[in-house]
Amino acid sequence: MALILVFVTSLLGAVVLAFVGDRKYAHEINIIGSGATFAASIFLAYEVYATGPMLAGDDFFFVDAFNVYLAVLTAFVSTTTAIFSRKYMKFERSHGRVGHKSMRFYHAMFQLFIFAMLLALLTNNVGVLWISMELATLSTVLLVSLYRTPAAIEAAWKYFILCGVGIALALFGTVLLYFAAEKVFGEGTQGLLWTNLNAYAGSLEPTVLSLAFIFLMVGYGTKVGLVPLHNWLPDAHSEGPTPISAVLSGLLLNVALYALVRCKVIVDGATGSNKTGYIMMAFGLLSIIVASFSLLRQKDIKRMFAYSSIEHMGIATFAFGLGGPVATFGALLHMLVHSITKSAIFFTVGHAAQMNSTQDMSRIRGLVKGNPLVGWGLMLGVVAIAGVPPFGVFTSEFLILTAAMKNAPYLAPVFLLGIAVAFAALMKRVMPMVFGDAAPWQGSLKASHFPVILHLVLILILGLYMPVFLNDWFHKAAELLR
Amino acid sequence: MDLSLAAQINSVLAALILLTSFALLVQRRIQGLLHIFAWQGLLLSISTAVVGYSAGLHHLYISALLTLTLKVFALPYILYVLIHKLKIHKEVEEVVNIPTTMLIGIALVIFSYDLTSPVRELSTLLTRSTLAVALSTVMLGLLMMITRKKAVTQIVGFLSLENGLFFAATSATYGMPLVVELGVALDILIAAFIFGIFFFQIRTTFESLDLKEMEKLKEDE
Amino acid sequence: MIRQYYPILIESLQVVLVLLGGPLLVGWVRMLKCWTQGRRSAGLLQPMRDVTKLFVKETVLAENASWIFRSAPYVVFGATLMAGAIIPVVSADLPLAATADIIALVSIFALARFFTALAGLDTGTAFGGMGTSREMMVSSLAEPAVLMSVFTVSLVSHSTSLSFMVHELTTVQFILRPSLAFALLAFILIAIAETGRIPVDNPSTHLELTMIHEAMLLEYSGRHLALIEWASMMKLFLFASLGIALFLPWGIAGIDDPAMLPIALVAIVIKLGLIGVFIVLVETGLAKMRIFRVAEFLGMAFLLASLGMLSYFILE
Amino acid sequence: MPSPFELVSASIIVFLCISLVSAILANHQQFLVKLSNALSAAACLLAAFGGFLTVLSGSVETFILPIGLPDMPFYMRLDALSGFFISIVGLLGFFVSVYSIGYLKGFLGRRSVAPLLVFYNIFLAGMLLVLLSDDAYFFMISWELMAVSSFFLVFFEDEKVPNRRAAFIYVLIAHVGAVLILLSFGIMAGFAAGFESFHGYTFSAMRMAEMPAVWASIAFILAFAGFAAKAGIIPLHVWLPEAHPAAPSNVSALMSGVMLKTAVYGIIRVGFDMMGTPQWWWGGLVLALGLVSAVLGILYALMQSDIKRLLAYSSVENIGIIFIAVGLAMVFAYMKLGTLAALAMAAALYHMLNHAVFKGLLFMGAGAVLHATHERSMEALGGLIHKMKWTAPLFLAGCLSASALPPFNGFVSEWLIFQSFLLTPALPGRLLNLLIPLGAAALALTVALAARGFVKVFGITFLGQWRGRHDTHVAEVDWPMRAGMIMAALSCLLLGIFPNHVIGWLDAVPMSLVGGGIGETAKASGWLWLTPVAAERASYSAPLVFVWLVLVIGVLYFIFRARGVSIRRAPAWDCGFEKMTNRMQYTATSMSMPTRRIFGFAFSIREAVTVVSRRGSSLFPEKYLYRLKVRDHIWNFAYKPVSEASFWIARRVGKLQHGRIQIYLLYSFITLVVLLVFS
Repeated sequence: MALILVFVTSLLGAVVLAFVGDRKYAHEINIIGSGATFAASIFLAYEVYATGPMLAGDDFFFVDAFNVYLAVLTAFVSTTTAIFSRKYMKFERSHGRVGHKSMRFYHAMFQLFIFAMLLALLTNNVGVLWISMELATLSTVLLVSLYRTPAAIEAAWKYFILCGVGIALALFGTVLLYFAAEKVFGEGTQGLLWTNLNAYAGSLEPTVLSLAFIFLMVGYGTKVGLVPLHNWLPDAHSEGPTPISAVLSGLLLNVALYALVRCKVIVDGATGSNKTGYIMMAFGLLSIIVASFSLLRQKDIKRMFAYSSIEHMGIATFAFGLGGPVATFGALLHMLVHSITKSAIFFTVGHAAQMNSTQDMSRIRGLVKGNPLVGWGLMLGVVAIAGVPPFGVFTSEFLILTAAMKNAPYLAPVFLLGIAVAFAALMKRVMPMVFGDAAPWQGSLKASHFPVILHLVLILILGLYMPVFLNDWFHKAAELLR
Repeated sequence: MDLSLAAQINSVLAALILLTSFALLVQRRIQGLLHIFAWQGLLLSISTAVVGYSAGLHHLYISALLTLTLKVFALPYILYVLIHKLKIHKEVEEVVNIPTTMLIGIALVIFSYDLTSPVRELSTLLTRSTLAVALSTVMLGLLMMITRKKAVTQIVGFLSLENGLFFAATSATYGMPLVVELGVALDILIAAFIFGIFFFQIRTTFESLDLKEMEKLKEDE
Repeated sequence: MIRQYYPILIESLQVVLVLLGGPLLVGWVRMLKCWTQGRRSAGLLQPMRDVTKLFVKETVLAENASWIFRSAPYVVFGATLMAGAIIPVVSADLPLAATADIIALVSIFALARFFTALAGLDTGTAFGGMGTSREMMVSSLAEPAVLMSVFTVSLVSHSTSLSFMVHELTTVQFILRPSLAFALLAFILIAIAETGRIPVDNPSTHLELTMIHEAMLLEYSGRHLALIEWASMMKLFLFASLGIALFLPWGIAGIDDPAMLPIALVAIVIKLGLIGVFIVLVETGLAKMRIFRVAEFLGMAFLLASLGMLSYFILE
Repeated sequence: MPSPFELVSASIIVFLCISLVSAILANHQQFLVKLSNALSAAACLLAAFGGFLTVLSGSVETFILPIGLPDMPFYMRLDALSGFFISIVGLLGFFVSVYSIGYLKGFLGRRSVAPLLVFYNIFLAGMLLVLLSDDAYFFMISWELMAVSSFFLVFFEDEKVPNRRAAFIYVLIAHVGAVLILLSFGIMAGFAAGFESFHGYTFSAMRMAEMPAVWASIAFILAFAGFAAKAGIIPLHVWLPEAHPAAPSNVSALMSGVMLKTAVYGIIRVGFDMMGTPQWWWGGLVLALGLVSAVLGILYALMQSDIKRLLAYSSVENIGIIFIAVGLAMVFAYMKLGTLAALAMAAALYHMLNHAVFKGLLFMGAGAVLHATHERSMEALGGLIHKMKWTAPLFLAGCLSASALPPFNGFVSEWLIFQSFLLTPALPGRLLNLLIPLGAAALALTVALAARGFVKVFGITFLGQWRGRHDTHVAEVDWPMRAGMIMAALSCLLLGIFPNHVIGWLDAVPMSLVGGGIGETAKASGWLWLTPVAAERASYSAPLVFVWLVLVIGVLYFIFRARGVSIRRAPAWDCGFEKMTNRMQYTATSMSMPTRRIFGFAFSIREAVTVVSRRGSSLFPEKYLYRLKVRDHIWNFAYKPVSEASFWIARRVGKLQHGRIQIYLLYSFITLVVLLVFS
């Protein structure tokens, strides 16, 4: 029931907004739509929490601890983003950076994007998972190029091509999956249902699956933004409108990683080895190192945080590769806290950029003087994302690092290096932006503080106290993924 | 007809598809590129139909039809129109010269044969040799995207890559379930529209479809 | 009766000894010097006369001198006198000796120096600052050296409290230890520096460029100067008797045998006399060093002392 | 009567509440300064009292706070060790909070003090939490809470770019250190319970854990590196001389006085408590690094002309001294010499207490000078003793303690350390045997140099004449500031005069850690005599020294008074020099010139004399400009290369983001092929 609602609301929202277009209550509708989705997802979560994993729509949907929390997260962040984008986009509109056609397009696509991600998360069909991933990409491509600046178009094009190719490879992987499954389940959809594949993973052909995993890894890995497949990510995040950057790096990366992990489970089940784990660890470490060093020399504020997203996805990937209850727990938690924190950061960054009418960090100064809440929001957000307690990101990094120290101590130094460099880079850049005297050209604006504060409070709570149900979910999910 | 014959036909088609994708690599004129691409689509749909007929799977006819409409008529047409609208001059420009590309391509084909050999051993299908072809088509498509300079040629490469996927989907396995088929087709259609829009945007902002224009976003030295 | 007052008696005897001994020793040294240079000496008591003269003279104070400047002489005198009450001169059995062991003793001298140095800076004159700066340089090298050399002795005698050290050294039969030799050598060098004698410093000069200790005292006069002068004389005496107590203690009366005292008195007088001779020989033989040679001189002392302790740990 | 734990936790809650209130009442500055500081002072007293009781009774209290991860709540534990440190924090916190009431007035009207108050209280709470926490996760949280709050305090005056730079270096090193500690916890937790569950993270589990020697050593090294970074041990000290001057003085007092001690706490906790008995070379390592920091620290201090920088470097020195004692204690503990270990440990603890008090006092004094003159560089100060009648003697008391002169407190602890050196028997390992005498030598040198340094500080700042160009109006600071300093100075004296009571009190700590104590032997021959092991070995009677000095001085003074010879004031004689100006005085730089000559090898010195001459003729120069730049080598040798290297790598990595889409596709392609080949 709730399941249906989740999809209906978002899809309906898309359709309605497509018609509403640029009317002045479009933003409110957008908020209401995502809010409704969020509410529905809460119901869904409640059902799952009450009754445990459930199959629905003749096995087309499968909801368990692993994806339901991601679904709730997606709905939640999209709602707060909608709230943020209300004031943000109004500002952009009034400054003539977007026309009314693009506004219509923006709102519709936003909802469609949410729909695609939810579908990807909740479906049980590996094929449909692929399709919705593709849909998510396509629906955001034109949002990235919304401003029609050369840079924006270039970024969008790269995003489109790279992710298109990546996704295509993922499809090949899926085909191979089906190819292997077919011999067990025979013709038809049965062979694509994750539940079946997981249940009978043992009887699938290992060679085919390990071949398939490589394609899936490269394919979905491109969307996760793992080095060296990451090159689309900084461009897309830095050139699109900020709400889109927020959902891209807050949500889409998570969903892609989710898809990857789902596939990993099957492949591991078939091969019975942890080769996939090693591959993921390698990608994770590479991403951490490259991203953190790239952070050092950034000039564009959104680009910098895009790199930080790569780094954190690397951490999560590494942790999934590491395996074991604690590490997996940490990885799941990390996906959660990273998307909450990172989206909060992007909110503040968006406002900061609007206040100084530039994304060039050297021209942003003394935010606390201009708008204390934005300034402190950015500072605390960065402190949080840099993995400083008592914020939630630290919790996951704590678990992952300690687990790494036990299972792969020789890798811990590399990890440490990455974290240290990233920390240094972020702090070095952010302190002058937030503190010091305000820049003369700094304007004032009506910033939407609510989402930022909400996210920061959440992340703080998650650092100090974890609700029991969340804990259970993570444990269940960790069980599932071992 | 009996299975062996179907298998023979199928492997012949596979060979032809491989040939076409090589042809795409060597083709210098964009017009020709489009024609070859259309041919490839045609071959693809035929092989799908054959597999469907021989294995008696009727939903494969639908996907064959889809392929026909999309890959043989729709997409080439769209591209053709775009090329004319945007007055793209005819020559294809490549980063790596043709012979080298050819050699790399051949190497790739060998590589993918070697790669799929274990799979072929265990495949019980009449179409087992085709998996290698599909894989090499994918690889060649990717190669084409890497070695060409124009947005259009990249798209063509991308589409032929997708052809490879289709080929794998239909002939290596007896086609994916219909839902997936449809979904994939839909995605491709959307993609087609999007790159259509893109061509215009790029054209209006950069006055050309040359990818050299789009190398601004990078880490400054 | 005597028994129960014995500690007090011996202590007061000691204090009196130190108070008088200082000027006398200095007088003796000056006498010897005059003789060696073929001059008529002013007699053994001249230093004492100087001090008393200064006491009755009027005191002139620099305008911007603060209470630091005025209190310094008292602190210096008090500290030195306390040292005098601690170092066993004639008898190892000093009740107050336990107040401060040898480490504390060194830092009591340091306390005195600290205040002298501040006094040098207080008036804000160029020479005062110069004196302070140089004095602190000397002390910052001399203090560790003296600590090291006494450490060696205390390692040998398993104690840092002076009276026990003396007791230990006098009771156990004598064996020649390399560590002690090093320590003694170092100690002599340092004692010269600490008491501001040639070749490190020249107490009888007021030549701006060479003086160290005197430079800090330039502004003093009257009773303040008297106290400081007297204190520095006592210091010479004390270092001499410290050296005696540590390196040639034979003759010092052990724990409660008053009968030994007369002999001890004679012994100490002879020893001090000899030391005086030694000083004079050195001072007439050598010229004063350049200020930065002093650093090397003291560095060598420090090195020797450390070698002493090392050789104790490694060889013995 | 609430239990000590309740007292301490109550104070923590109060701190957190204050910081909240300060955030809310941000626009009632006047009122806020008084209220919040008064409250924090009270809370500090609570905490100090709680800690005091704990050590006194040697009791152990544990508590589990049911938050954090459901499987991993916050464990808390209050034992003698943490009690001792808590009482230090509370004590100094009390002085400083009282002081702050006056000090913060200086900011009113210029800028909002709300952030300072907020983070100040979080900082205090964080330190207490560090000392209370009993599991890895909670420890890390409190540790970073402390670090980050102090980071915000350091650049409270955020317009000044140097402050931001200082804060950046500080937070960076702090964070890296924290991660190192975390890794060491990771090892210990791994051996405690593996990673099938979260139960390995509690310290109690880690105590139980059986570790192979290699891993134990790795864990210790990691933890040591992390804590040393916080303690400011050379070569990890670079943040310290930057951060302490940048921070407001009341904060630098706390940072230098107690925050550094939490690092020592960590090392003792890990080395003695969680690891069981330390291995001998750990002790050697700690000892050696302690020596290096002590000597170099004081040498660098001597070179400074900025009061607060000088004090900061002197903190490096004192931490070094503390490490020396801790290292000795480790060695003795390894050799199962209970009493000696207890002696060294007691010395370390005592010196921490002393350093907390006198360094706090000194920073408060520096703050007072800053507050009165707005001048931090000694070159422009001088003669303040005439204008700041209270601050000067109080600061002098601090200087006397810092340069280890009897009867003040600094002396007692350093005396104890010397004793433990002299009592050292033959040790395992030739290296250690060499290290002991060298250590003694280095320590002696350090003490002497320290005295030299503090003569400089006091002499140049307070004595002589005003060195500034124009004589600014300088007024004595107000009563709250004086009160804070007076209390600190008094405790300097008392801690110096009654060592037996202090040692008897803190004896519970060594008792609980190394299974030995010196409380009994120390006061074996009465409260008057401090005899660490036996009267025959060594004895010191601070009360007598004090009484004697007072007596002699008093007697002489009154004799002269009675004789009533007049004192005449006259211009300074100075060998008959005339026209003395304040520019003729020795400056901080010239004071330290001999040391610069002697120990030149330890610094990178750049001297330059430029002749400014009229009409180009160099014959009649108008004036000589002398420029001197003294820096410690460490920065150039250790840190610059690292940062340059990382930027070099960053440039290389940047080339990945090449801009050409074909290249990107090529990456994907190659990745794919590579993976296919290697599987």
